[in-house]
Amino acid sequence: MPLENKEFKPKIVAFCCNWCSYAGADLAGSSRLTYPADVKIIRVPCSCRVNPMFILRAFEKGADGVIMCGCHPGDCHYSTGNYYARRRMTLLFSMLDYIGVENGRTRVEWVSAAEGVKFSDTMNSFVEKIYSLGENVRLGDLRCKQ
Amino acid sequence: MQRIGVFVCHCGSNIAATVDVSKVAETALMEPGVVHAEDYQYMCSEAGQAKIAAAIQEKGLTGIVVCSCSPRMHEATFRKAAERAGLNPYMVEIANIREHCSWIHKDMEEATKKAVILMRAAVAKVNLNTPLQAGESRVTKRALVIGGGIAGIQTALDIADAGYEVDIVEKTPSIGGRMSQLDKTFPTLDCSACILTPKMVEASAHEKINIYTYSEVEKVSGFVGDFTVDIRKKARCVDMDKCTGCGVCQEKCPSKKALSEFNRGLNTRSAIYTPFAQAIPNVPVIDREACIKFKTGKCGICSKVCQAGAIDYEQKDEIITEKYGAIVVATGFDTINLDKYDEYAYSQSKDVITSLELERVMNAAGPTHGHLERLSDGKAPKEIIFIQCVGSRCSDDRGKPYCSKICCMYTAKHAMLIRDKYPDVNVTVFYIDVRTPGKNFDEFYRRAVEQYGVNYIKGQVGKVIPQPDGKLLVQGSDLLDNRQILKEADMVVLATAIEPNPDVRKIATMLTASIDTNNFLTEAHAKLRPVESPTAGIFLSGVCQGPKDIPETVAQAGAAAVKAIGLLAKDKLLTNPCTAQSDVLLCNGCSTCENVCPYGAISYEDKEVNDHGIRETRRVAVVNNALCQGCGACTVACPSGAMDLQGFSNRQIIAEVDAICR
Amino acid sequence: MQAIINRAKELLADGTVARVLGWKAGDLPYNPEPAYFETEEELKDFVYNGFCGANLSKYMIEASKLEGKTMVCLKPCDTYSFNQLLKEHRVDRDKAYIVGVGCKGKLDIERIKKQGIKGIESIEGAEISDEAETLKIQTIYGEKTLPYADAMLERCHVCKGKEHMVFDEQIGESKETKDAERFDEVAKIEAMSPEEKFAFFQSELSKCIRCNACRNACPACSCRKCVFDSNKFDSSQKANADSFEEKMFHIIRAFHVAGRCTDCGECSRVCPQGIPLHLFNRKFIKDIDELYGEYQAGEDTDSKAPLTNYTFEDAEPSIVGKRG
Amino acid sequence: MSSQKKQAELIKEISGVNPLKCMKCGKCSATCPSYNEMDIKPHQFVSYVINEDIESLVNSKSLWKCLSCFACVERCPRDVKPGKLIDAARQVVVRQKDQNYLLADEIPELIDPDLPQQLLVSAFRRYRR
Amino acid sequence: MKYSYYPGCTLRTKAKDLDVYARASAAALGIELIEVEDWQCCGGVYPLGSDEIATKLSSVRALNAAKEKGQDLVTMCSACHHVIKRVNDDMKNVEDIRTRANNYMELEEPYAGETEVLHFLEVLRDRVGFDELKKRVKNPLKGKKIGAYYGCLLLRPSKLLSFDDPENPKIIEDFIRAIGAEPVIYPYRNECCGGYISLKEKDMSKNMCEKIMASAEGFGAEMLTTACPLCLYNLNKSTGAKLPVVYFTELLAEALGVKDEVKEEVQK
Repeated sequence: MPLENKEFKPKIVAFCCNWCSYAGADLAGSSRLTYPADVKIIRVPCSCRVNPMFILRAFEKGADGVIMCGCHPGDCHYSTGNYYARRRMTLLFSMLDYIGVENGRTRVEWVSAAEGVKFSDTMNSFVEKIYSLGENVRLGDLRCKQ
Repeated sequence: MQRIGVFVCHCGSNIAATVDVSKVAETALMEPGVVHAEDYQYMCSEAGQAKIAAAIQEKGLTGIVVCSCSPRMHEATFRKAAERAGLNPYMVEIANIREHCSWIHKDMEEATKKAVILMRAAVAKVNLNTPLQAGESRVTKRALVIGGGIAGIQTALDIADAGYEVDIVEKTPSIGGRMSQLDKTFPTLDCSACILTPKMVEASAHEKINIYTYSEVEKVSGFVGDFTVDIRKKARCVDMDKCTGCGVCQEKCPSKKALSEFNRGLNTRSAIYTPFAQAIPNVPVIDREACIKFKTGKCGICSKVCQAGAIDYEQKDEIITEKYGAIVVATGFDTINLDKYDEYAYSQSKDVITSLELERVMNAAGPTHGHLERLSDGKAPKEIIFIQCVGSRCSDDRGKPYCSKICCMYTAKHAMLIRDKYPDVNVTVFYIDVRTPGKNFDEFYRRAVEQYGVNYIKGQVGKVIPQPDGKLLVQGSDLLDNRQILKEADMVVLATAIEPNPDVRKIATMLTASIDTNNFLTEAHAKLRPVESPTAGIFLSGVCQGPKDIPETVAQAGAAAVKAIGLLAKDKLLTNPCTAQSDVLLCNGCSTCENVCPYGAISYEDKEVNDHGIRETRRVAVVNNALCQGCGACTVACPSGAMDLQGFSNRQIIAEVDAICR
Repeated sequence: MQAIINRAKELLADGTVARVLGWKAGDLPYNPEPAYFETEEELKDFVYNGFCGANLSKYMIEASKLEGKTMVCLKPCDTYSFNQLLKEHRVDRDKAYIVGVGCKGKLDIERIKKQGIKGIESIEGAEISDEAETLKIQTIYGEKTLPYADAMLERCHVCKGKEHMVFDEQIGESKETKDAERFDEVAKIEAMSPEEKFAFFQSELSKCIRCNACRNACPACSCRKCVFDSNKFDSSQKANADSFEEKMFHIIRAFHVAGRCTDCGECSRVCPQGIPLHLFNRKFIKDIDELYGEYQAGEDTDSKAPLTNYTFEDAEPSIVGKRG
Repeated sequence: MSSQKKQAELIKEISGVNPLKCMKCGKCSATCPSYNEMDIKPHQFVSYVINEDIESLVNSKSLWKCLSCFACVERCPRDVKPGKLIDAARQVVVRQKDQNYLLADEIPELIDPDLPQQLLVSAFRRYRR
Repeated sequence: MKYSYYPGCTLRTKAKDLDVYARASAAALGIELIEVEDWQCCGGVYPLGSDEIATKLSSVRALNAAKEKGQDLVTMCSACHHVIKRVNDDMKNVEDIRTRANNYMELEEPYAGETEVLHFLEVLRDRVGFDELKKRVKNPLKGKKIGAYYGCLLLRPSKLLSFDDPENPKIIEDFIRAIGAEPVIYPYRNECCGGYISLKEKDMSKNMCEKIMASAEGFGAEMLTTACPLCLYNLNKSTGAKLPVVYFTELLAEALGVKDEVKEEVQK
């Protein structure tokens, strides 16, 4: 089937820390705050568990956007995890931007367990952004010979 | 290869109404490793758990995936069920197809597709799970209560009565908290001090309770069952052991201009002071900012008059380090700052006061000795207007978006007390809604209207206009009569919104307890675990968790105590086996992981290794599993991938990623 | 060069060191290679000239496991790498006798060839003691000359300085050869449109043959076993041309050395395909400098590395989009 | 969409206000200096927009009594800003042809020697297209 | 200190005094007010409709002119200040308005709210400093009891104007203190004078101004001061208490001892 006939359904991976953001996502759920089904959440203990390799792997396997959510800075369950995560992700995103990957495809948001609304708002805006960017070809394509 | 069973829960119609559960189960059978799949009405029910157990035994399952609600709800349930059936509990994974799927999506096809993907990710993960054994850690049989108000006192008493040691840390010079500042309490109009003081005395006399007043928590480390806390005992400059509480020093102190915190700054106190007569301990402190001796070096009168020789100007802050098994936060509240609400003229007129200030005015030990009078000129007011919801229910950035919950009732109380004691004083209340859920609460409010003739006007006040003659012109709405009212008053009382004690942010950070956008501590579950923080071993008592009145606070304080007792009663705790592990053959010994570990759980040892025949001694990382809390910071810092996290291994997470992106 | 050899002989003779780590002449005038010398006799092959670009720090990981001390010749920029390895406990300071050797910029044979100089027979002026500003190159087509600076490695144009960060003794004078700004190339790419950036890196990375030369030469890539060779991330599916490592290798390699890379430039120097790999590392260095304060890996052995450190006020990742 | 509904949407769009945030506390009406001159009171204005009764609003005297003094906007605890709704309704009216509240002919008799230009230009902006 | 200066229409005619005294005082304080070339009337009221562009352009022109000179833009009249400050906020923060306004303007470099808009009172408070002003005063207006009349336009909406506390402002009181007089604080100083309503509903405005006057008088004010020509006009029409109303710049000029120098110019 030719590609252009297919409706674009993005694949979006969300890494959520167990203590804040995953709970925030649960709260969004129990408050019935909708966001698109394109988002699939992976539970990690802390945002500092998210290895850049996971994010690159997702892109390489066809993800169109990857978002990472953690506790607000200062509120990390493990005290400092999100501070490390913040630096790691800042540098990684900057590198992706540097090699020409649209920086809207990656995002970090701090969402607390009490912020169900923020969780769904974040996901809605992220998905909207990914729709506007369309399919991710660049990260899957970097090594292909021209 | 694993033998995996997949169990899809309908959760009644919660899941089944939007997700085609049987299709999820059918699709599961096509996944690698899956040898069994079924769906059922309520997997968490006894019958559901029995199905899981039966499948484990009959099909010889080595891992299971339950597609159901959030793992934060029932992961523990299913792990226990698996364990009972002989499966290692860590061979269980949950696909959250309720909170993350059926509840947020409307389209059945779409939701089913997503549920299938979530199931696949869980199956892919469980394929790589390995059985884990929880370790054990000891429980220090001592509790810390932060805050010595009614919530903290009640929690401490309940824990102590169960036979455990409790320390109370209170920031101010005395326990008692906000309740000690109140005059009367609703809905029975008991004198606040009369019911609180006995509790304070009981706490201070209890052999299991140790009270640190004028002290603050400075540092917290460790984890559930084994917290280590540094407490800063601020220098009182008065020897607690020598002081007899005679009060002569306070009488003779020449510096009497400091504003009384206890009386909300409405009058003054001496530089050496006990905040109020019934203070516990009845030992004064020296306010260094106000003390002439500290400011100029001259004076020393208190020391001269003290027969016990208790005054010690050289006293230094002291740090006490203590271990605790459980920590209860009971930090309470304060009223919000009214700087941004000057349409009510709070900063412009002394006769515009907050309700808490009115408590002090009405109290016999207060600045007016209990006489209702204007603070500007001491005259008896004839007309008092109460304004409700000052700063509460405000979604702009001036106030608080929540209802402070206690104001409707205490305003009715104030109105009633004033009308009772001063029948010639007219009382008007401007309200938006009168909220009186609670036993005997609405009856109480109606009594204020019907029996005491308090004039309730539905509508907010727009502006309080001080008049040249000292009166206050109140311009408000009467929404029922649809008119704008201009009414003169002698006093205006503002039902000021309450907010968590500002220190709570700092404390929450130390405890790694989560906090919401309004600085209230978050409970582990809004309905089912209302007195526990999501951080194990931390419990919540009183207003630090949300606005509440005294009966509710006391009830919650008891509940928090029970939870803490439940923890302290255990000799050992099972530890989380999802900890980091270092592969000696891959470890470079570079110390990068050690640098990011927040628990000091990683150390380095020279170890004899056999790397494919090469025997050598290498410097390698070793994780102390009792200290590791499983955050995973080290796993990402490690460039070689030697450090991995059990239960959330690199390969497991990558398998999930792959399954989702497939 | 002779001074180094003389000193090496002395140190071997008095037993201070058990071996010498330096360079020996290759089969061509421009390809000396790292070598150990254990006797006075062997030292006759020792060379040190403008083509001795190889950073010997990394060899000290293995040398640290050998009996006795090793005399190692380190150029100023190599000492940063040595310090970094020291900080990561990968080399043993007590096993190294560091001779800080002088440097006046190292030469890049590929650059010489690119300027149309073919059939090289010998090169004059690459000697370290030679003050000459030009290289005299004898080729089968006759003699050619080239200004020394035009033949230098990229890294020498952005030289970190002539100071050795760590040494036991110094032999020879060094010269600061910096005549360009370190981050100019990175800034140029940053200013491109996403399409141009992507096209640039796609065309560069398409050349990669995954020979691992960069990884082998890099002093920061010192893992006993690279993640790309272990099964820890399911990332080593060699046969699969479409596999993870093929696409992400260079990004991840750069990330793994971020905050540890001293910008020694070995990766680009050794790449047989001429991929400017240092542009990845230098991007991270630039970001780190801008976001978290200037940091030079290997300058010391006790500061906290940027990625194992934080401040409460660190920039949010969204700054990437905002910087434009 | 009925024309009333359309106009209600227009008013919400022009004002940027979500009237559903209103909790009916009446603080706007308690604040308004023109309250007694108004037939539809500020807090009622919000309900009228919610109920899409725009016809009553555009015929109301209140449109021309509001001073745009922003006191209600400043004090509204719910960020509803009734003053902005009133102004938007006024815009809806004056943008319709021949609906100017101030006619050029009436000006000469309204002015006096001290009257500042500012007053005229302000009134023109508020009352006319 | 050099500033771009936007006088506004009324300061050229009925409110010459506001302008002339301001310039004289500024000169005395070493502040250079450079009039924006070819400025156009701000329109008097901020166009609330979020879909209106044309009515905002005159403000944008003045703002851009200041930007091109690299100067802050100083206003004198409350209404101009209100309008220009709010339009500037739109240009900075409302993408739609910024894009459309720039499309109209066709500037070489689009304008995006770069200019800082300062009311002259803010210049006195934040740049000169009231303590410094106090030192420069030659004729302290000792014994004068002056009520500040703020009105609406300088204060509200406070989030955008961030001029002072909207319910209990003190900038003019501090100013009054700095020039040696005694401020009289009265609760109606931030209530509306009726504004443009006075064109068609003279009685409404009169009522409001009477309340203001009565309140000020009740608290002991002998005169009122304001920064707005329309407020001054309305207050002067009040039929109740009749306190004199003067522009704050006149008081300033007097205190700085430059009033007499320019008196004639005012009367021209």
